[in-house]
Amino acid sequence: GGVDDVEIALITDYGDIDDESFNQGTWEGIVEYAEEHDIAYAYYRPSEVSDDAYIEEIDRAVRDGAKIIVTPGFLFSQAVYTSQLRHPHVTFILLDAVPEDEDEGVFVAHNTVSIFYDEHESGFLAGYAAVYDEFTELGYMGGIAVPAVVRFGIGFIAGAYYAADELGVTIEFPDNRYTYLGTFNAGADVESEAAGWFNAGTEIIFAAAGGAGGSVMSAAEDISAWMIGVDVDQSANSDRVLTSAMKALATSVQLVLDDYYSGKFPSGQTLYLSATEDGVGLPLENSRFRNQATVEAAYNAIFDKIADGDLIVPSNYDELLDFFTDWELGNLPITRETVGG
Amino acid sequence: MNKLWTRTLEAVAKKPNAINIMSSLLAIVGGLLFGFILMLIINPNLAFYGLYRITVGPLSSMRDIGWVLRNAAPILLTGLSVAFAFRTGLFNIGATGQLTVGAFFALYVGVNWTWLGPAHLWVALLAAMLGGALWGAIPGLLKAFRNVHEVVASIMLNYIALHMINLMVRMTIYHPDERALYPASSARLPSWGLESVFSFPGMNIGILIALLMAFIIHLVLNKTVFGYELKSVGLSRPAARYAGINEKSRVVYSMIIAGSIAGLAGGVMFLTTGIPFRLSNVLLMQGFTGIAVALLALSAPLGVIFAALFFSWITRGGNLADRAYDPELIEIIVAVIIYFSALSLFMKQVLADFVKRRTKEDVQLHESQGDVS
Amino acid sequence: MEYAIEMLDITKEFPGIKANDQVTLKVKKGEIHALLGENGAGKSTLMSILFGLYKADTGTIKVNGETVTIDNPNDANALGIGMVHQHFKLVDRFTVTQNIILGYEDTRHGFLRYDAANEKIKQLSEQYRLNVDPHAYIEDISVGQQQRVEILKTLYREADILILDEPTASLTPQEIKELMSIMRNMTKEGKSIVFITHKLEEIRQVADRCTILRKGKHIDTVNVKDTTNEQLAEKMVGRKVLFDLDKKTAKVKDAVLEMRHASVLSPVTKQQVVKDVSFTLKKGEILCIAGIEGNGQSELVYGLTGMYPIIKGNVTLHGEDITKSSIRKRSVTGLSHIPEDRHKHGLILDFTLEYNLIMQSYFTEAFQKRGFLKFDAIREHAQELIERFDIRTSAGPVTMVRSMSGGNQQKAILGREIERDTDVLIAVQPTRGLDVGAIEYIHRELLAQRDKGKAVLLVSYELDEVFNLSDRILVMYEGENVGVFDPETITEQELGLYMAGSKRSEAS
Amino acid sequence: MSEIFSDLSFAVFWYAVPIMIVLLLVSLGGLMSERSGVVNIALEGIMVMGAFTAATVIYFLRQADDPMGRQWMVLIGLSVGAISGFLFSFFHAFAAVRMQSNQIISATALNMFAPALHVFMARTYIRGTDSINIRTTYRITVPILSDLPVVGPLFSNAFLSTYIGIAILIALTIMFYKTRLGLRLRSCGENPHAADSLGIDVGKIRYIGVMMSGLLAGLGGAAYMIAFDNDFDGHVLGLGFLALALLISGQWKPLRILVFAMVFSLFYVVSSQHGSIGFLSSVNLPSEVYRSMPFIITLVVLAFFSKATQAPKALGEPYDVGKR
Ligand SMILES: Nc1ncnc2c1ncn2[C@@H]1O[C@H](COP(=O)(O)OP(=O)(O)OP(=O)(O)O)[C@@H](O)[C@H]1O
Ligand SMILES: Nc1ncnc2c1ncn2[C@@H]1O[C@H](COP(=O)(O)OP(=O)(O)OP(=O)(O)O)[C@@H](O)[C@H]1O
Ligand SMILES: [Mg+2]
Ligand SMILES: [Mg+2]
Repeated sequence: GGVDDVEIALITDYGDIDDESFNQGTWEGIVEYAEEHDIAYAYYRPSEVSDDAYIEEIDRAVRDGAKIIVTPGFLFSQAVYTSQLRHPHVTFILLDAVPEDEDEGVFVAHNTVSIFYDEHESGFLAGYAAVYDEFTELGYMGGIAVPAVVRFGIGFIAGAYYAADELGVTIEFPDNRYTYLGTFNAGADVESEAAGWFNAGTEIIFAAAGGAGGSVMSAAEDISAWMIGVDVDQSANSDRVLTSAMKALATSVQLVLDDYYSGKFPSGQTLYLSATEDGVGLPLENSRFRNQATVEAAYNAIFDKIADGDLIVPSNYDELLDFFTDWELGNLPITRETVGG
Repeated sequence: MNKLWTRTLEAVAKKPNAINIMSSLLAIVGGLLFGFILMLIINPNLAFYGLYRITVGPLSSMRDIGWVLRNAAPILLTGLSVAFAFRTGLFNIGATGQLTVGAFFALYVGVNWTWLGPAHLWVALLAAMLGGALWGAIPGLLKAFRNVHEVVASIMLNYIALHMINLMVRMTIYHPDERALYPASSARLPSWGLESVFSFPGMNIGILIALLMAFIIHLVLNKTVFGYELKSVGLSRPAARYAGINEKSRVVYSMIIAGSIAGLAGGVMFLTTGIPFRLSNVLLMQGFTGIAVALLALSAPLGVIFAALFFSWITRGGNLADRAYDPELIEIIVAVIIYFSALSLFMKQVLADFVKRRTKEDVQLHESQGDVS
Repeated sequence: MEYAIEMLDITKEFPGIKANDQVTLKVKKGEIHALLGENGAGKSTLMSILFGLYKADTGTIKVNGETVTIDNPNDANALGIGMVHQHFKLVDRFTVTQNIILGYEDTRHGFLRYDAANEKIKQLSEQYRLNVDPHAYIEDISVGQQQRVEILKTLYREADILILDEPTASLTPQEIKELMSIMRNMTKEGKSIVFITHKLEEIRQVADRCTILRKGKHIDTVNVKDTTNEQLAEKMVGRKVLFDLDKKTAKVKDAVLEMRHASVLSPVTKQQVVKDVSFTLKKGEILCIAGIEGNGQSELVYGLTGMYPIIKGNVTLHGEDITKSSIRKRSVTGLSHIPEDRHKHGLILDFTLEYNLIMQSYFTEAFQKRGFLKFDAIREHAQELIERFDIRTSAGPVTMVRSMSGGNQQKAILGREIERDTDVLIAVQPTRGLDVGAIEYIHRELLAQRDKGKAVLLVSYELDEVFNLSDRILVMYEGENVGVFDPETITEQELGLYMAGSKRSEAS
Repeated sequence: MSEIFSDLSFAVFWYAVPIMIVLLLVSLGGLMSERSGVVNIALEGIMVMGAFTAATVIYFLRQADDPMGRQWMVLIGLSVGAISGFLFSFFHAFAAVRMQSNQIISATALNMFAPALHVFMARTYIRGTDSINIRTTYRITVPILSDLPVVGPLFSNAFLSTYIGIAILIALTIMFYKTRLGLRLRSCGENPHAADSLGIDVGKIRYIGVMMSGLLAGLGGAAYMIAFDNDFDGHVLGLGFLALALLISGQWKPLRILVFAMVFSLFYVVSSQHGSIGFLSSVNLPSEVYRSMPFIITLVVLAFFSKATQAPKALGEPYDVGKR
């Protein structure tokens, strides 16, 4: 069949490459890099969410000549585990997960690298910046309580209260302003829920909820409140996006691609990209802070602290509790049941 | 030759089923033709390749056939569920909800009750049916005793199932990857060697279970007293009542059975690994596909087998034609096929007329020959 | 002499049957022209063609001498032809007015003008003494009134040629009398009427001339005065019809079915429609429940058979109390039931004949083994009944019942119920809408059952049927038993008084 | 107390009303079709079609960087949605009326067709991806009216579709009960043989019924997309089926449908805003429970209040003259 060859392939877990999240970020990275070095690239949509379908799609990419296959999302752990062994001459970049088999356990083969991001740091920076931008009533809406989403939330809480303590202001971020929507899909119910919060005084919502974030955006627009995007820089989607808690999907993929083509592929490694590696952060240039200067200054300072390891951001509830006691942030108003994870 | 042709036509003309089947086939051909034209319009150079992939692709390797069979299993069951309900005068638009509940019951048992040993899988499957039955019973009871329209009840229950099962999964068998845990190995559908036959790891005995179910339902509907009663109620409630049939209880039973079949679909789908039961707020589409399957099969249990296989086959073809044409194109084509099959009455007329004409002509032909000799 | 209608050499073929074959019908201005024929003779078809519902394959139609084409009811209306259909064509959930104006509405600024319509309807219904309430909903009024609404439809459209297809089939004697006088009034106004009926007496009373059809063919057109009922019947059926059924004196034996002070509640109207009725049914007799339709007869039977609940009193069958038993229980204990509504209750129209013939017995050893149906037995059983009750079908046991003619559908039910050979046979309106041939047949069968020592409970609204068959007559009025009488001693007039409620006997 | 009131009034006027209007429009569509005797479970698909076309035109209009006022784009979007729904439903009408085919099959086909077409078109011709993004706020505040005492809230931060919807409800109800078309439409759903015998063209009336339902469902789909799904990806999350449910719950009567639409959307919104409505915000149930609340409540209501069904007597029967 007259279908042209491919060198770099992206496989989507589900949804499309415009999910304003994982697929999109990764895809943009690939496109930019490939165009630059003009390398053939394409993306594949599996027929269903199942290991078989993923494996098959990977096989197809290989058949089409793919040398590097990028698989964003934890749903791929089994599929990549299997494929890295079946295609030893193909390179796999697995984001947010490690190759793992039900029975055999974890194994990152020589032709694979898996990349994790310290979402909690990203969330922390978002909360910190928001409070420095004089937001005093905050809320968090996660999609579903998957580890990454939980880490975003925990970081966000920590950052917000940490900043409040620094500034000596009191903020409203109660238990019933932290929730998981139970979905990553946009919908009237999500928009309505967010609008409800805004109407009841919440000034800004951090939405780590994929497509559902779009509904929070709509609500923010309707009521001219603010929201914080996630994963990728979402400032373009709406002028109600204050900033975005990014994971440097694009850049990290590009880095690894670069390594690959310059023969320095981090074979068999598992990378944890944090502030230190510029793996997470906020897009200052595209942010809409009301007091840009102050926030930027504060942001850079705290960012370096985290990057240099002078400030350890909590990544689960226990650490969050300790974080509160260590820094004497008073008692944590948000319960373990609510945060979960 | 001509004679043979005529004789077959006559045979067809005599058998209404044959006419039905032929009209369904006609619909399929029409739909594919439409699709081909569409492909020509969109991208002429790939059209033939596309058509080839769609039609022949799914049969080109054992592996592909394996795919077709595996994905046919759940829609065969949901289709069966809908068809069964139709035959008893009920529209089971709630198959998707029943499927969801069935899936949860199956997974709950499959994950936790490992002590069951060899019985584990079968108990899990029964649990699936139980869950579906439960969810089917509610609209059945509501219809029989509070005369709530089953369509309304089912639609509402679809959403209730969707959300409540998400909650149940979160509280009981949650895996942090936004899904339910996979069942213990003792509760996974075995492949009885089918895996190697089709060289397809995802292959299992799900399709066999579905086929078995189809035959059972066929028997129940057409050979048993119970089936006779159900059909009576389906065709005329007052008459059934006059005949001393407790039509209320029959309505409930029939929804329970329909539900349990759809529930079983949930078990067959998810009692395996590699296919995550994901938390989502979108209804599982297998339930709705079931409606189309049932209708394409004119609600005949055995017909459902073929309808389901066809659906799975064409869908597979769509995925194979991917990168030449978007798989959505196939969904469009399938929709068109369904639409044409809706015109079956018309098709039948066409066929019948055609058959008549052909046979008439033939007769005349023979007569004239008779005159000559 | 001028004709209002001339239908010449009309032929109409349906798949598998010639419903009309070269039929000719000529109706004079201002006459009442009867159309007579067996079930399935093609009467309705012929009239449907005249009214533009069907299109004739061949033949010509003239109205007032002009050759016309009638493609749809509108054309018919335009030509002043109106039709009252055998099966009423009314919208139950509409008011009388809505039904009448439908398709012929008068609007102002796009809005319906009910007020004007109501007026015109009032005026018409006074002129012809139809007394119907324009505001009443069809589902709330009696069959007789519905009939008159159908007539009003045609009058409202100023039709001067009326087709009445079996208008009397479901009317009470009183209503029939009224209808006849209405028809006479209309002919006085110069209208012409085609009158389809199976009842020779009615023809004799109103019709001037009569055209007879048999199996789709025109047999004869006669002056009613110059012909006897026997002649008419013979022309129609094609053989002699014996009107006097040689009815032997009943050999009454012991009681089987007893009802004591029973009251029945209608789940539909939530009304107590049968009040404190008592009677005893003995073997070897035909007890006939007479009365004007709607006085609780149907509900009484529903109470007996268990389709409606009995809220007071009790019923015993063979001395066994069945007041609370299920429908199934009663039928197996010995009740057979020929229901009033053969399409709603009696048959499953989309089942085959053989399936319909086991409706009451599919669960017995005869037809099932360990829950599986015995198809051979079912087939044989069907063939037997088809033989014995000569049920005419196109495809034997596998005929879809829907496609069978009314008469044969009724025979199927009769056969099914009689063949069960129970002690009690309940028959409600068993001959409604059937031709004299079929009626004769059914009457004979009922008598035969009685002579075999069965107890027969017959509900009928037709006095001649009542007198021809019954050994005792129980009259119901407003849900109560107003007296039990001996047909030998009581006169029709006297019975009429009881039925009308103007007389009660203490004997009950 | 007053705070709770303001919370509620916010919930009602900002969200319950727009959602109600969408459901109402679509249910009324169903009404037109089913009262004329044709089952229409294609509402879902027709909604998608309406939303898809509306999104497309607005998307391209916006390419030209809001050449006109937003409400004009909305108006055009709604019209296009309505028209496309009207045309799309022709296929259902043709199959169900002209071809006398099973009315559920052709509807199912439409339901499968619309989302596929959306994704296909969106990917191949519009944006290269599943969804068409026209995100911005389309709410409107009518100058003077919004200051009125009681009805004020109805005119601030509302959607154009709200007023259109209300207008349609009134017009339709009158048409339905007071005009010739209404009478004929209903007669075809109750007893087509009667209608036919009175010279009414049953086929024509049913075509009108089905295609009007298409028009309304398309309009409803567009209204939904504009209000709540600015990044439209070819799904209306079963709203069409919900509307069908409301139609049946409302016993095929416009005003009862209105009542059910109100009740449902109220519970829908209140349960989604539980976190921010005074007294409720203290009750802390899992979000899934809140999400299923409106459906459970509706079901319970039905269980207690549904009596003998008022379904049109001839609903779902293809009309053929021959049948006796
Ligand atoms: N629409 C139809 N399709 C097929 N056959 C029909 C149709 N209508 C009537 N017939 C057949 O044509 C014949 C004449 O029917 P028709 O109703 O005219 O008889 P009829 O004289 O009115 O009988 P009855 O006294 O029972 O009303 C019957 O055999 C009937 O089965
Ligand atoms: N005979 C009449 N005179 C005056 N107005 C009438 C008449 N019949 C009906 N109407 C009016 O027509 C309108 C529709 O009445 P209709 O009885 O059809 O409503 P409905 O039966 O309640 O409708 P639905 O079937 O939805 O319940 C009502 O306003 C009613 O008042
Ligand atoms: Mg919006
Ligand atoms: Mg007739």
